[in-house]
Amino acid sequence: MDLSFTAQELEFRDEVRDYLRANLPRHLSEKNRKGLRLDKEDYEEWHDILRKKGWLAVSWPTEHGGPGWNVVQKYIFDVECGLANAPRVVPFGFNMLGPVLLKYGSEAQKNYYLPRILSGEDWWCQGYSEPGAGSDLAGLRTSAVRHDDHYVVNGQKTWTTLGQHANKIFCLVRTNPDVKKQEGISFMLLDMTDPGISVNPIVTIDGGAEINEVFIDNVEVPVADLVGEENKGWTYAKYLLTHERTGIANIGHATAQFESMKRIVNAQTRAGKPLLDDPYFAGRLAKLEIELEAMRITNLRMVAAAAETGAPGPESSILKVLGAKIRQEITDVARRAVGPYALPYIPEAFDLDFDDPVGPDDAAPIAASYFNFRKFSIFGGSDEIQKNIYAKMGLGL
Amino acid sequence: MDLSFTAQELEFRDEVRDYLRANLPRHLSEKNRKGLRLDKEDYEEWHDILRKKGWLAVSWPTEHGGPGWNVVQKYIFDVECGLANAPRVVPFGFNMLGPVLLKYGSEAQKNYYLPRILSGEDWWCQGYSEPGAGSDLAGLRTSAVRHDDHYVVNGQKTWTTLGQHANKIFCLVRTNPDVKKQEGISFMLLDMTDPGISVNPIVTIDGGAEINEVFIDNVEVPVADLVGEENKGWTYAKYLLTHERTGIANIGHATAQFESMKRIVNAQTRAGKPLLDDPYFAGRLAKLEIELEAMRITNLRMVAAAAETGAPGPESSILKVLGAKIRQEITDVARRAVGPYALPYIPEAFDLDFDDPVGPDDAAPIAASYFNFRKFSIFGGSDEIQKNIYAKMGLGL
Amino acid sequence: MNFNHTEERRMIGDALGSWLRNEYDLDARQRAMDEKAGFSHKAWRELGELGIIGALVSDTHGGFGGQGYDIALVFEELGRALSVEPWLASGLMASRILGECGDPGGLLSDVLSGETVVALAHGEPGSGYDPRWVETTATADGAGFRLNGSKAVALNADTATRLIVSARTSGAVDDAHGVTLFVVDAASPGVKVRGYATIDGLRAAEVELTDVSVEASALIGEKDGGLGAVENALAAATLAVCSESIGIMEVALEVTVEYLKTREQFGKPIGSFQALQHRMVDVATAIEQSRSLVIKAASVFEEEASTRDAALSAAKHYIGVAGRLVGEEAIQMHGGIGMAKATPINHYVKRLIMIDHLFGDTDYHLERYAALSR
Amino acid sequence: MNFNHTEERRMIGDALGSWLRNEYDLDARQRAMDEKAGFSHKAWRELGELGIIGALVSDTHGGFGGQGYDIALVFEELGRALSVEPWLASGLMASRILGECGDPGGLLSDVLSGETVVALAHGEPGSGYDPRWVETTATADGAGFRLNGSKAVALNADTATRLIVSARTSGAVDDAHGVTLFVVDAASPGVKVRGYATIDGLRAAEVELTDVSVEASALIGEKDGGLGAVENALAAATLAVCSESIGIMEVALEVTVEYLKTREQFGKPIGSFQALQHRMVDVATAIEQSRSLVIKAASVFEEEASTRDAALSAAKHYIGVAGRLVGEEAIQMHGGIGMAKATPINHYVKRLIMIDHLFGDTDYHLERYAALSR
Repeated sequence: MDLSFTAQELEFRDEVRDYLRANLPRHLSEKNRKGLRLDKEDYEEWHDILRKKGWLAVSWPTEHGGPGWNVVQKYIFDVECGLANAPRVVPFGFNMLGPVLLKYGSEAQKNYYLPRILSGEDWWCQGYSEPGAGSDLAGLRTSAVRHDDHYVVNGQKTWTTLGQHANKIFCLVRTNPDVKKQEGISFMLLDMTDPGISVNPIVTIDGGAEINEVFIDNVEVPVADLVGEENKGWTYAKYLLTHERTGIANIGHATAQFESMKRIVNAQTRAGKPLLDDPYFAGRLAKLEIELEAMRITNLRMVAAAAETGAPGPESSILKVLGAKIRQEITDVARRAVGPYALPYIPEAFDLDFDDPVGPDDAAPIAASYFNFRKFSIFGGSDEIQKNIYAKMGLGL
Repeated sequence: MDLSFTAQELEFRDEVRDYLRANLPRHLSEKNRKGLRLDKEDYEEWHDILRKKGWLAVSWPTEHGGPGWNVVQKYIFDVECGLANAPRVVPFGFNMLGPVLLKYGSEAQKNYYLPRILSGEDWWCQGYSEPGAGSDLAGLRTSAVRHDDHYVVNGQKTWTTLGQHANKIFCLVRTNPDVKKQEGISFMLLDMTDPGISVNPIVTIDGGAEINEVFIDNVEVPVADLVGEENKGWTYAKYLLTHERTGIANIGHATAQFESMKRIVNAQTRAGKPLLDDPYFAGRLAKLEIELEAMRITNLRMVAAAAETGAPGPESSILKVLGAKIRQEITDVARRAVGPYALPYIPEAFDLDFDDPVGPDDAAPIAASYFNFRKFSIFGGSDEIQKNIYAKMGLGL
Repeated sequence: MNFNHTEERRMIGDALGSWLRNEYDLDARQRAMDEKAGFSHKAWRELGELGIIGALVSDTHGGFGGQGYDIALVFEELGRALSVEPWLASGLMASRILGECGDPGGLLSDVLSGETVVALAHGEPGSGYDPRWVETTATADGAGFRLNGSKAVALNADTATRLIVSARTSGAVDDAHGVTLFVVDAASPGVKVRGYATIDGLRAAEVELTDVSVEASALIGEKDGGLGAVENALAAATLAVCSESIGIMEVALEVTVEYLKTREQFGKPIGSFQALQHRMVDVATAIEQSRSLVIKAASVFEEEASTRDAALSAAKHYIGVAGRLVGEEAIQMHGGIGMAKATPINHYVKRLIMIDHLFGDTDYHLERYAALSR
Repeated sequence: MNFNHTEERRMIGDALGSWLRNEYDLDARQRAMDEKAGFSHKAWRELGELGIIGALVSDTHGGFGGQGYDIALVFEELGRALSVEPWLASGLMASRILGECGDPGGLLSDVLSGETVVALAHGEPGSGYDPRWVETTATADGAGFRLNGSKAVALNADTATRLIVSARTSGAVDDAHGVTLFVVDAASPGVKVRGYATIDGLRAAEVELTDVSVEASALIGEKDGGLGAVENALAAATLAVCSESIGIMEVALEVTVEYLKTREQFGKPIGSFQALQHRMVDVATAIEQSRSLVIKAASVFEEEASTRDAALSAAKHYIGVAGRLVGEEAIQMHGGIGMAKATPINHYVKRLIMIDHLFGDTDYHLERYAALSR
């Protein structure tokens, strides 16, 4: 039993760490550390930096421009990026569509799309959820009807994260309405610049607008943009959802977020006494730190198992739930820490160069983050769906 | 809005209080206060005392020997008995079968059985649950087959509380196996002295033995001992279970139990400091006291509503769950309070005259109570069943 | 024993309830928030005319109510509508302080009619939730005083024409004795007010006081003896937000149950899934228990401060926990749609959670309860 | 990174596991409990011969293991079988103290073989969970000492032939310095041992010491410097019961899941009800997290005391909470049958819950963790 990384792995970690220290722009890490919002330029700047280093499409094989890392390396990279408050790589092209094309795409699709993902020429978003198909993803209704060499697609997608920046969307669509719902779904690639596609932002509870509704009105999709076989889309969708689940708990980001929160907590006094002298508050913080450390080890155990067996088991569902809960709890403790100063909502304070804060440093986005982070237990398979999965796959119920 | 009782009600409360002060034997209240076990003589002694006063069968009308109280009076009596650490009246005859006979029994049954319940000549127990029919009570299999003027009953009942003291058992039995399960059940009165009935104690997690299995082997039951109509037993069973639910949270006993626990807590020091100086412990105690007070008001609200409308609504399910939880939590705080002294298990310490305790006063039964009290969320309709009911009846889900 | 309000109170509640239902849906609320003041002066005056503000103050102090049950009744209705008008700041706290301490400027009747908005500027950047912690000083200056200090997150202080400012005239920074109250014109030299929206739809402000001169007549109540009136006002406000939470939680429950009944996934209403059912029962239970504690707190509101405050702390602590449960479950059960600002539930949840940050959070009140109940 | 035990440890674990599976079912356990000692001397000696006790002590101290991972591995297996033998008292705490402090009486080899049972008598009626609180005194008496005081809930002290007694030779009642350890013959005049069963199946005793004379040679370790060895032994015991809890919780999960699959109500296995499914996932999650914290605590067990103790407190706190969840849910899901002593689950739950009462409960360890991690 040995919880530490091997010398080789530690060397790799140090390489990543050094690289991030030298190359991660401070204005990006500061935005993340403070919980501020990133814009399109921020993401692209970070993508450009990683691309130069060859670390952008981490799960791709070397022949397509990936670094060829193993499970542990990918995990270490994830964690280090999180700890360094690096922006996340927008996953839709690099970590979702890419692996699907690599496994199920035609040679033509791979040759055309993968380089465009890597170069940033195409910015992809995900067309999975629909207004009527959330947890019941397979209940989707967007239809694709074949006409000669193309499909005509009609429907609506929703919760499309960062869809406002995308020029491409991969969609699950119904190609056969007459069979069991999972068996009539296909996986297609659509062009967002098509006049039949319109995007509406959804303003969220925290006042942010990074998710969208996407309306699809008579959009023609060439048969060449069908991925794999018609009506086999559910298989590809599931592959996408369970791919690379070792990073699902976001331990690096959670740890960085915890450290940011702790910094805020440490700076608070109430009526002349350090906040941490309040035993209830100290207890809250300690509990969370313990839960976080437990999750870190639980995640390592899963990575070690995946490194041995090649694929993470059903415990990735547990980690999804834990990861969401812990990140939510961190925002909860943070909002408590600043007391009445959780109340002010000053939109300009979400900009990095805002220099006239109300209340304690970094207090401005705290309440908004608390509300925004509710999404972690909803998106990517809600807690309820994860528990259904684990009850079945993990416990055999 | 007025949370206090009327002058009349207060007068009644004082009457009950004075009566209990003068007539409740100290050895009985001490057993209850300390959480010790009551034997048959203890119950009968208390029954005798209440019988003399006319307060034994509190839900019966005056013509059958009840006191003729209204909802509020019955509630006050319940609470005061609990606060005084009086033994509970063994409910099976007085508060369960009695009301069923009053509503559904034949004149002959009323005339024969009610006096015998009241006099103590018959000690009843309840034959509802079966090994295969717990939460799914209607799934019971004990069969009763009609032969001329009698039924022949075969089967097994379980979780029969205090069945070892009883000479009578009322049972739900299946008289028609060919219809929807609720529609083939009858309600019958069996004689425990019949040689076909045998009783086995079930030793419980705390080492106690107040519940039993009851085996029924070819017992002949005269048709005269069928209550109401054949195959209508489910209606009577439900009536019994929902009757007099205003006392379901046991607020009086819970409050007395809380006070006993608080007395123990107040006496504890750890490493020279009062236990209550520990903020975590003080917080636990405060939370529980708040929850208890909330439940008291919630219960009063239900009593007031029942007094207006004649019957408690579905919120009695909430009170059942709350009452169980709070009584369990009290034992949990108590076990924490005595620290390592929760461990000793000295069977003699369950006797009132045991005078050589280990550790703090009254510590002996604490851990056993903690385990024993797990039953509160299981018996009488488990938490899960109550939540199913409230989801349907209270929330319309 | 009777859990019905008196006839008179029911009439107030009905009047308020039907006005809000007719005039104050979430769109109207948004328009109110979009006004410069962050609330609707028109609504405020209309509700003043209806007597609702007056119901929050006793008849000896110029109103015609002001008891615990009055506050509970009014704020529960306000919670259901998420009214953003200056109820807490002006309608409740300022009016009760003016009523209790005397009202030399003759402000109270205009406050109760909704004509004038007065705000309480008491909490400070360093005070947390401790009402005794007052660093702001008032030093004698001829016949009057000179005020210096900072006040934090003062509700509606950006719109109020007058501020009730607490300042230390003697004692250590956390002494109960030595706090004095002044009525300060918000336009006085040296008063700097920085207003902002709060995340739950209200307005508040940071108030900087730099050598602000006030005359002796600005002092209200007794010199050095002002804290009691502030604590009384905070007690009223605590009861108010607890009651407001009840209204909010009831709506959250209703809306969520309705959603569970209508939203279908996997071919059936999601409300038919047992895991969600049981969690909704827990939510409903927490609301019933919360309501009971608020009834209790209202019932002892006129008793001595230690009794009153123990009951208030019990309620506020419990609602801090219950509010979080109810709010978070409401969003989780709504799923993605619950995250959208256009979905009504999110406004309710934001207010519900942020009430934990007003007048002492759940930890503060648990600690206070434990101390008061020992 | 590797979460597999070494080959050597796996062999120990397999030997212990298969011995327990073959020789020690719950009936055998009950028979052991029914013996006068409250455990099976035979089993104890056999396991001693198998080397399992020796695995708990380092080679420099007479054993051949004794690291955090050794303790974790052995006690997880013991937890699965609910072994009632004197593992904590004699096998772990006494043996490690003798190893650390020196073993003038030459007891250790007999302790490790299972021939002799030695118990630690350290905790006192007034100490709660604080290891520093020692009221028992040892006063110089010629070349030896005279001991006076009371020791509380000393595991297996009713059977032990020798007791390791801590007593204060200097300092205030809660000083770290000034505690001295003595090996005391249980049959010495003035030693009164009152043994009793514990609710979770073990044995313990109250020990009264009245003018108990011991020779100078009875002192082990350094005069005034004995607390460190006690704290080290308690650290080992804390890791042990955390690991034992993991074994117990795993069994509780397995047994409960199995019950959920087979028990039918309403015409289907109750494990098909979503509310129970989701709760079982919470249970499983709590177990996974507990296991992770125990691995962590084992991994830093040889590091400096503050690092070791922070990790132990994290684990013990968390397991106090998780154990309660797992235990209470296991009974609740079993329904009535879970209340019956004849149902295996109840023995597991009793032990699991009572572990919270050994070596510091969940509150104690949260507080200690918060203090150590600041």
